[in-house]
Amino acid sequence: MSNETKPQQQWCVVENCTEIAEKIFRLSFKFPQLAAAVQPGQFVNIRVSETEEPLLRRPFSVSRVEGDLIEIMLQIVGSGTRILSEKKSGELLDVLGPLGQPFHLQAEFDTALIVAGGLGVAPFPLLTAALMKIGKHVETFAGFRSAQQECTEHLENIHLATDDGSRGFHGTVVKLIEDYLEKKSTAKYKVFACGPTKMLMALTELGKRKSICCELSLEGQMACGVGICQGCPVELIDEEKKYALVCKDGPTFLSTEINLREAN
Amino acid sequence: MSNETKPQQQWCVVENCTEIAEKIFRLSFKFPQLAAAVQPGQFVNIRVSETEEPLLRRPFSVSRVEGDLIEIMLQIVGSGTRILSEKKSGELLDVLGPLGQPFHLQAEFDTALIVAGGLGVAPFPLLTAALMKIGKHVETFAGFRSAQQECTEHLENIHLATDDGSRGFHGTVVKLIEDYLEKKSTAKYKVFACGPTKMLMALTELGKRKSICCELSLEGQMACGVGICQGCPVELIDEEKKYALVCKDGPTFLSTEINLREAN
Amino acid sequence: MAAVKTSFKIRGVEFANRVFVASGTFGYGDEMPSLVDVNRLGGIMTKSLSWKPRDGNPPRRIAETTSGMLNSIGLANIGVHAFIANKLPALRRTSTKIIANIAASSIQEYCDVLSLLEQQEGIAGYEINISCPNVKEGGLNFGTDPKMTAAIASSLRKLTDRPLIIKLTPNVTHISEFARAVESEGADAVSVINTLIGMAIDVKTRKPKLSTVTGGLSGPAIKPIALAKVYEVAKAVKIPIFGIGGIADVEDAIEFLLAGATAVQVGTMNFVDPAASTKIVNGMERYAIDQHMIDVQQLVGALEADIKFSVLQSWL
Amino acid sequence: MAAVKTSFKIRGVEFANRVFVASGTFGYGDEMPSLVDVNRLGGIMTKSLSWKPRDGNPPRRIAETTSGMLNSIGLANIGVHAFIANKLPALRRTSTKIIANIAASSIQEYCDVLSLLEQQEGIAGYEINISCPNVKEGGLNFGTDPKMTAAIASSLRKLTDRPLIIKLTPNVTHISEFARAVESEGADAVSVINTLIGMAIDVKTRKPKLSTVTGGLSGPAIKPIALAKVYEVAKAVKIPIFGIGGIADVEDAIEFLLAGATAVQVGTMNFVDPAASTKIVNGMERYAIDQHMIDVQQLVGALEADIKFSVLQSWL
Ligand SMILES: Cc1cc2nc3c(=O)[nH]c(=O)nc-3n(C[C@H](O)[C@H](O)[C@H](O)COP(=O)(O)OP(=O)(O)OC[C@H]3O[C@@H](n4cnc5c(N)ncnc54)[C@H](O)[C@@H]3O)c2cc1C
Ligand SMILES: Cc1cc2nc3c(=O)[nH]c(=O)nc-3n(C[C@H](O)[C@H](O)[C@H](O)COP(=O)(O)OP(=O)(O)OC[C@H]3O[C@@H](n4cnc5c(N)ncnc54)[C@H](O)[C@@H]3O)c2cc1C
Ligand SMILES: Cc1cc2nc3c(=O)[nH]c(=O)nc-3n(C[C@H](O)[C@H](O)[C@H](O)COP(=O)(O)O)c2cc1C
Ligand SMILES: Cc1cc2nc3c(=O)[nH]c(=O)nc-3n(C[C@H](O)[C@H](O)[C@H](O)COP(=O)(O)O)c2cc1C
Ligand code: FES
Ligand code: FES
Repeated sequence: MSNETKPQQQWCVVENCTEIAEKIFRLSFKFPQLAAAVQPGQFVNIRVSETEEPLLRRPFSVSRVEGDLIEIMLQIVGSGTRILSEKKSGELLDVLGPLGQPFHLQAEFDTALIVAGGLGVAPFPLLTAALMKIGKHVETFAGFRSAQQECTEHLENIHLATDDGSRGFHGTVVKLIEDYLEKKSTAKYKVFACGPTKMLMALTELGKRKSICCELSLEGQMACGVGICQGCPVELIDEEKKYALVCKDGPTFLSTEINLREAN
Repeated sequence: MSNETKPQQQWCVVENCTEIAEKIFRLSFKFPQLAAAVQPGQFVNIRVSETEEPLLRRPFSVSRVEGDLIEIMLQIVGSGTRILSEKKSGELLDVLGPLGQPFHLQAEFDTALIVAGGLGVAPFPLLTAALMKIGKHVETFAGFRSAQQECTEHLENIHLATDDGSRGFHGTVVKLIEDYLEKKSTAKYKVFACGPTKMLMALTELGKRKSICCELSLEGQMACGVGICQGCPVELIDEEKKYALVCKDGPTFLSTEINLREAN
Repeated sequence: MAAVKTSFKIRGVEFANRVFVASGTFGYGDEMPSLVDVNRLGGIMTKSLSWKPRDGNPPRRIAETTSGMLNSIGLANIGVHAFIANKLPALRRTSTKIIANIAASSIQEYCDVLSLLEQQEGIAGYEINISCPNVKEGGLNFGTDPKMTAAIASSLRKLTDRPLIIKLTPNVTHISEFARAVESEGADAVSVINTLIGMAIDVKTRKPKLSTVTGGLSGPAIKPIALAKVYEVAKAVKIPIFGIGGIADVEDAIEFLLAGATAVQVGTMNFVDPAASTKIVNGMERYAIDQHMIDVQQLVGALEADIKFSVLQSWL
Repeated sequence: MAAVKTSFKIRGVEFANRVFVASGTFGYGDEMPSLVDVNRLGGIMTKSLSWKPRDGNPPRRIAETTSGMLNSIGLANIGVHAFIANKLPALRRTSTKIIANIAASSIQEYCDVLSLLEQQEGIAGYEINISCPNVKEGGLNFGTDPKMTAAIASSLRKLTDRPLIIKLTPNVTHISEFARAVESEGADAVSVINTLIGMAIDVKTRKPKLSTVTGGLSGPAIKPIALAKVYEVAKAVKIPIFGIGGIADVEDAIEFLLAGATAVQVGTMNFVDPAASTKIVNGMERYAIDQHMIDVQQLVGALEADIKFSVLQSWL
């Protein structure tokens, strides 16, 4: 858990903001220092409004890097994401990053199983690129409510699931990967997952049952995003220290380190 | 003081928003019922943001009517006017109007002396058109801080003053009209004025001295804009009732009715 | 829509639904008809009525603050006599229940205003604004003194059999103490909350923005505080609570019901969106139907909280 | 810039300027260096320190509200021993003054923590967080009881000659009563205000957003309330006041000075804009120069109000 690059606050020029699926947008902006330093799994904290409502910054995973450009994916769920989705090319954005601990790529595995629930796909284009670079095999399991929300660009070997069966497997992405693991068994796996807490809890169970290392990226209410406010605890299994901070010690955690609860 | 048309709340499509002078914008939107009913001196109350900051609606004089379109002029002075100035063609605007009592055009005068301080010009294009229609002569005295703020389209017989002398008369608009009144004297005048409270106080003095009827349009903090909250008092000279409400009994008042104070 | 019960009763008086408009934010109920269908409301709290008309405070009376506003209207009102003569006749013709809100500067004045209204038809009940200076006690606020608060409730209780609602001020350490005091004096309900004391300064002129220096803060900014006060009161008394403070939409209104309010009042947001209250009426019915309820009452106090109230004021 | 005096003293200790960062919003002063030039600040109030480390409350600890936020961190902190061992050495190397903020659940614990810090170099003074449950009194909040508040001030005064600042809670009827109590026990200053009790509910789950049901409200939403509290305290005591509550920019800070604060603390806005506090440092100097001042002190209490304080709580 060490993150060498100190976060910076910067006004960034919006390059582009496009709707890529229902209420899902790809937003890119220029932030060279971040583009040079960011690692897969890290996030940025963005101020969405110059007024004081909404007040707090909004955290988003860095989804891709293209030259000097940082790309995030965002889904409209409330007023902050709505305002962000309306940003136009050329507008300025107050961005803080890179934040948090990246995924750990150096562990002993040959095949990465990426599991994404909904906009949980966001960090995985960047992770996929990094994994491929170090020669890992990648299989991606992506679940969406329905085909309208599908956004799986820049991912590898995609297995799709939808809640309503409108595309791919009809059911949860956890069931999908469970079925996958039934069939094959020679590879050495590591799971990288991001999505709703319930999905992460189910994967934790699965990882335990199958003895597969799972690294989870958590979401949860934040205020500062930099480890100052103590606002984003996740319970540790370790007896010594009761809580870790999602923003500073995470958002990536091994499923075996933490006691996920619905309140996370 | 009677206003026959009941105010309506309507979502209006923005037609256009253009900067016409330094930090001064002309914003037009479609509101057919208002276009048909509004009288010179009346105003609209606009919600600038879908979030709750800024919270209150912002009042603006109706500046012109073009078919179904309502035109307002606005100057950026704070966050509300800044947000409004960024509206783009096609966006929706929550507008309430028509509000307030119009200027009284039927009084005994042949020459209207319009006096505007800064964005106090806003209501006068509409008033000028109405005055011309009923055959009145119009002379317009418009004062600005400097030439950069000049915005005098759709006005008649303009006498310009600037505080810094960058265009027209170097000094206040009150001095300008005072000089004008020195010269001529056969016409039967009525003054229509809108601008900073200090200017209106000076005109009140002038009107008293010269026995010219002055009708003033006041500005001042409002909450509801419809006479409900009692938030916008102006002191009456009349002994019986201490205060009138700027939003409902005004914004137009005869200078002889009211006791203007700097707090207005 | 499917049938869901939206009505409720206080002291035998039935209100069509749980969405009211707050005193001072809707005039006397007759000014907004072109903008709001008042017949859709659960009820209207009138502007506070005093015995004599009141001019109110000098300008400025209003200042906008972040997501809120300050007011020091000074209870400008036409007085109870003019209300009866000029406003009540028209109000009787609406189907909405009218609650007369009363303000006064002595217990006697409270009693006089209420007694006069007692003789009138068309008034469904009373809401008593106790955030008023007691002239006998050098202007000390009635509402911050539990004894005076109880005395007002008990004096008025003797004079009426109509619903008596006491509107509490949030500017006290333990609002539940005040709620308990009026409950035991026979009040039928409490309104929670009136405005919070606040202030704003114009840094250019160095003067307070309001002529009275401080004023009452309202609007969305205060909603979390109001909600905590309603929750505190709900734990302390059995009588119904009108939840008030920053309510802007149906979610806000439901938060208040869950925290223990029987009904809500929409205040400042009437200025921002005249349709706010009727939208909430519709939204509340829709929410209840979506949640398969048969009576909106099922929401009242239905908060699922798993910890004890005692940690409330601790270790913030 | 022309020379304008920005510094001021409390009990002989000189602070470079009047802009501080509030306890709990800046960690222990060592976490933000890449984002904020801490040496530009008047001082840093540390996270509240207790005798033993505290884990804090279970999630969720934070909820966003309109222009504000609720927190129920539960005073998670590393404890005074770890602070001394791991944080203080680095802090001593900054030129900014460090004020140790202390929280406790008994008077004895307050005394123990302060006594331990007394033996350390590099601490400019103490700020005492009294918004804490008194375990001896069943968890009743120290800060809402004037006697307990006075007792804390008097006990600590005996133990230190460093500046002693008592941080008052706004959740009381008359905050000035508490300010007077600590002034007469020898406190050197008061901090006004800590957070207001507030609450938010998730209408989908029907659960409180915070694990502790209620929490402390902070941010721009509370600024008008904080300003009124500072004004009330300034009328009541002569000791300096640290004005706190929703300060976002230099205008806000100046409002607090005009209302009577000697200095200000920036809290929640540090999360929103890490540069907020240093921008205010620069802006305050600029404002003083523009107003042809020689000392920022000229702003303190310089409100031009023409009416008497006595109408403060009246006729909202
Ligand atoms: C480390 C991290 C990475 C994230 N990456 C992405 C991403 O790449 N793409 C994406 O679309 N979303 C991402 N999220 C979630 C995203 O931050 C929220 O959807 C967003 O903050 C919602 O803001 P809102 O104003 O639209 O919603 P509202 O519900 O109105 O927000 C209210 C408050 O709750 C907080 N909040 C609501 N939902 C979440 C959530 N799921 N996680 C954290 N805070 C929340 C908001 O920040 C805000 O403070 C991420 C969250 C975290 C913590
Ligand atoms: C009847 C009437 C007609 C007006 N017509 C025009 C017009 O045609 N063009 C134009 O540019 N301006 C007009 N104004 C002034 C305009 O309403 C304000 O400039 C605007 O409200 C400022 O909002 P803000 O958020 O940008 O400024 P801020 O200073 O941030 O506003 C803070 C608060 O003060 C209020 N406020 C600030 N200045 C004024 C003011 N001068 N009058 C009333 N309230 C104010 C705002 O409404 C808001 O509630 C009119 C005002 C009134 C009362
Ligand atoms: C302009 C204004 C005038 C008010 N006048 C009264 C009043 O006369 N009597 C009263 O009991 N409350 C009065 N109130 C308080 C409101 O009824 C309500 O309790 C308070 O504003 C909080 O609700 P809100 O946040 O929804 O506005 C007034 C509030 C405002 C904003
Ligand atoms: C997340 C958070 C943690 C806080 N922790 C403490 C604390 O440990 N001790 C304390 O005295 N005040 C604490 N406070 C209160 C602040 O110091 C400050 O008094 C309050 O937030 C109001 O100021 P603001 O509106 O600028 O945030 C905390 C506030 C927040 C938001
Ligand atoms: S969000 Fe502040 S510590 Fe994590
Ligand atoms: S603004 Fe409400 S009465 Fe005039």
